Amino acid sequence: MLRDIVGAMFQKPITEVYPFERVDVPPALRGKLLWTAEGCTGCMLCVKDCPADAIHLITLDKAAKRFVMEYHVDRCIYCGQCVQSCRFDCLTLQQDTWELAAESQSEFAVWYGAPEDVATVLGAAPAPDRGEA
Amino acid sequence: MLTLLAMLVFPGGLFLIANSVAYEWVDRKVVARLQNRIGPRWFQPFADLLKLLTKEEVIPEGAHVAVFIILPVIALASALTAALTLPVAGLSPVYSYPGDLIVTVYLLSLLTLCLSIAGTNTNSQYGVIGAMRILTQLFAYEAPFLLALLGPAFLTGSWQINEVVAAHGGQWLLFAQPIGFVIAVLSLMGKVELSPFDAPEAETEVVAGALTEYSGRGLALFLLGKKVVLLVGLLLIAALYMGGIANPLDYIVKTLLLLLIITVIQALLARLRIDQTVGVWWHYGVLGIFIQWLWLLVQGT
Amino acid sequence: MNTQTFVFPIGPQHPALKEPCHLEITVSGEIISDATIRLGYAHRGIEKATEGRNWTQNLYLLERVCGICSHSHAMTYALGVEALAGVTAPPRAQAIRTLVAEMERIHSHLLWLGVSAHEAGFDTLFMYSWRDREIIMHLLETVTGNRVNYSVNLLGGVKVDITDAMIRALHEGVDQLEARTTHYLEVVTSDAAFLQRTRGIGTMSSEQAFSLGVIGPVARASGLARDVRVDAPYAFYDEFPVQMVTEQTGDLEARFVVRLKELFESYRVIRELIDHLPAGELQARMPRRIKAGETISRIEAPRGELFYFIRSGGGETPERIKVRTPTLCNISSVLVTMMNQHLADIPMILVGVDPCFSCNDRAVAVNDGRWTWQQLRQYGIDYYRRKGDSC
Amino acid sequence: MSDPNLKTTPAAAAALKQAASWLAAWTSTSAWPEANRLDLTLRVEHLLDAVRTLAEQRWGILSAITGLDHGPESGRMEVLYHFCAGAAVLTLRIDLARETAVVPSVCDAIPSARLYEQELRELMGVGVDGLPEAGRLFLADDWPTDIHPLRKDAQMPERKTP
Repeated sequence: MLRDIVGAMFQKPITEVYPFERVDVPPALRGKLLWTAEGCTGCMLCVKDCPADAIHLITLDKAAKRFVMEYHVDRCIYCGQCVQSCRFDCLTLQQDTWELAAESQSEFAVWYGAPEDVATVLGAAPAPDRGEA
Repeated sequence: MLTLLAMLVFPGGLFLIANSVAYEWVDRKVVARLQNRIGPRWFQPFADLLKLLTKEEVIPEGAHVAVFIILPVIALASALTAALTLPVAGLSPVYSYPGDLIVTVYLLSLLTLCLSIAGTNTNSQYGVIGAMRILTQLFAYEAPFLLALLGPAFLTGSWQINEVVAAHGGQWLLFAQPIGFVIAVLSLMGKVELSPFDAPEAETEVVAGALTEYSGRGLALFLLGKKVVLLVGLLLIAALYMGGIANPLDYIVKTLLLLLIITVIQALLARLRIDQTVGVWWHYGVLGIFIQWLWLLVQGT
Repeated sequence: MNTQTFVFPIGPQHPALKEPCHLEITVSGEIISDATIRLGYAHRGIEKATEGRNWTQNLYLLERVCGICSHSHAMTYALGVEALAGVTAPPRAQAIRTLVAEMERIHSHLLWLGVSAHEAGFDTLFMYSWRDREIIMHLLETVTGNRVNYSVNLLGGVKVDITDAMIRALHEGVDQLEARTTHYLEVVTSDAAFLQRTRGIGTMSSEQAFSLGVIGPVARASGLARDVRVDAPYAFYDEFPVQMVTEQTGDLEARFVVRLKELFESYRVIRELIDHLPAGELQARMPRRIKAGETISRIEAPRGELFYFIRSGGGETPERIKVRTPTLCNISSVLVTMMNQHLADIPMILVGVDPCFSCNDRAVAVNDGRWTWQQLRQYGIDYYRRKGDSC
Repeated sequence: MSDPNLKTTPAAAAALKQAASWLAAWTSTSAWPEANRLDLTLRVEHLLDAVRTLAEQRWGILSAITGLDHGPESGRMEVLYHFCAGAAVLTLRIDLARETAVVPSVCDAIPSARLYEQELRELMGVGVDGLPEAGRLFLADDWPTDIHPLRKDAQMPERKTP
């Protein structure tokens, strides 16, 4: 152990001083989920397989492919199962968005979809925490 | 008036407290660096102390309230009093008298006694076991500690610290009496319960030992008392074994050097079990100090 | 030392325990004369919860039985479900599973080394071994995207692929780790102060180990040759066999030595795996409904044999999943080996079997209801008031 | 009697056949459900004899005890004793009536079974004859005594909110 101790005197401390200095995150990192409406058919496989009940897909008009996705950042466990389940590549876990702390629970509810559709859904359901889609 | 100021502010009292807290930072920082970590920033020990002082103090049921409150005060006060006879900051001692060496050593032990009483007073199993261990450890290192400190005094025929120091005239006794020096340093570590002699407060066994039930002000004072005892002990050993302390520079360099030695030992060793601690002291410590004294006696005659 | 006995509680919250359990230890002075244990503080109802989720969701639920051996749980489950469905994951997927399993073993053993050094009050070894554990954590993050709960597995395969850049990083990391492990093996077998706390402490003879039914590294440290990777090779272990590491003495030192020597095996297997990674698909098609049947899936988790019994009724959800974790086998041995040892050795002996209480306890939080801070506070006050009354 | 399609290793097959021959007198049915696995169905009164025989012969270790509830409609439940020896897994299946499910404790033969049996009793509600009542092991102290969460028809108690 003496060798380590003496060696350490001539070494830079190993501690990472995040957030003052940032280290690169690996390319495989799974961050915040992103849903793109394009290609989504509303098959609901992602919602069914989500182990954490973090995503809900609200169907406004199935024929016209108008969907809104309600995503709960705080419930998501970033396992990537929804990305695997989606056959149309609508979902990605973004590698660069991973600092997701927020000060209130309401900030964790994220709505994806065309702005007017989101407005419709939010207008129709003012309660922030809806049980199901 | 001036004496009062000297006792309460500088070089006694406040200065000692600030100094010992700063030394705690040095200790923590160096250990961290030895372990390849960054360690705390300079104000962390002060912040810890201030935080503890502002926290609520919870007095456990069944504890004797007055004793519970007064013990930390006695502990800190005795540690601070012990410093009066020493050349703090390289200045001459505030209050020096024949036989003050013995008084100082016993004032330092008062903290240990207060800790053990505090442990048994709190009615917690951890506290009781911690107190038992503190006393067991006290019996292990106390006699060698006293003998190690009396070694330098023995040759001069005086038991007054500054006379002893003056009589050696700046000679570094640690080369003449190496065993005594080593034992003095190790027993100081035992006294303030530093690893590897930290069985009394081994957190993975007895949580915080005698201090388990202490919180807020009481805990702050006890911890501060330990820091002051460490500083006073360093100073005492530096004065006796490292050629006295003549000026502030001497003071800083010599005590820091000692602190560094203690820190490295701390980082290097695993905790000893209490029976092993006692074994080590009675096998090697006592034997060592006897050899040292035998040598002194031969030299003296 | 006095001969008066009293009961010394350890836990549910105690600095020696990184997870909750409750031990009541009767000591005479510093010597232990009796001990009882209470588990269940991390009981989360996982076995019951699996019955209400579909096969895919359960993969992630079971991965969270334990934070350290998360991949082992997911892999055991995935292998079991694949066996039930009659699907075999492609070779490349099996190889990647095996690779991550070995990386997880390294992570777990280094973590354990640090924790047990800390229990012995040897914080410098603790800091250093955890510093070096960061290397493997980084590699795990590079390969899987996560430091813990890697979620590598899918039913029928794996999610992540190994790239050339990862292989280079793995080679580099494993070389570093191997050098460090050699050093630690030297430290734990030669540091005099540390040996005082490990040699001859908590000894379990091979006879005792057999009757107590211990498994994993604890059994191997007592000379019992039990390793599922060798006995019943799964995933890719029949292609890349591991050598079983056993020691005879059965004390804490032997447990250190076994775990550290196992690391060298892991390094060797990882190197061979990444050099001979089979090409091909990552996932085989899995049906959503698993045909009715029962299966037993066993793998060697870092702490010992992990046992899953899975029964399907033919639907989208399992009918019964039984999880038997290695800690449940090993924990009762602690109570026996503790007898007549010093109080100061309890943490070391307890940690010596590398207990994982969240593995152990698993299964009951059902109704979803959020508590506010005020409610929690009030609950605490009421609870202790009730408790105070009954005393 | 082994299914040729199953990839049972010769060593495991030999070990399992050996065990089956010891227990033949008490076995009512046997099956080879998977590679390296043999299931023997026993009547509950023969369980202790069978377990004792395996323990005396030092055949593997008792790896787990699984309680299996077949639901209130069937009125049946099973307790499975899994023994592992190397690659071989021998399962002793005990068929029980749901309402009066009691098995004898095997702790005398295999001391390490205590935790498994306690788990079986608490979570499955199978009585274990001869196992001392020693407080709760897994469930909370204030959990109702008549609710066994792993039974199919278990009604979870309402969470008490202050």
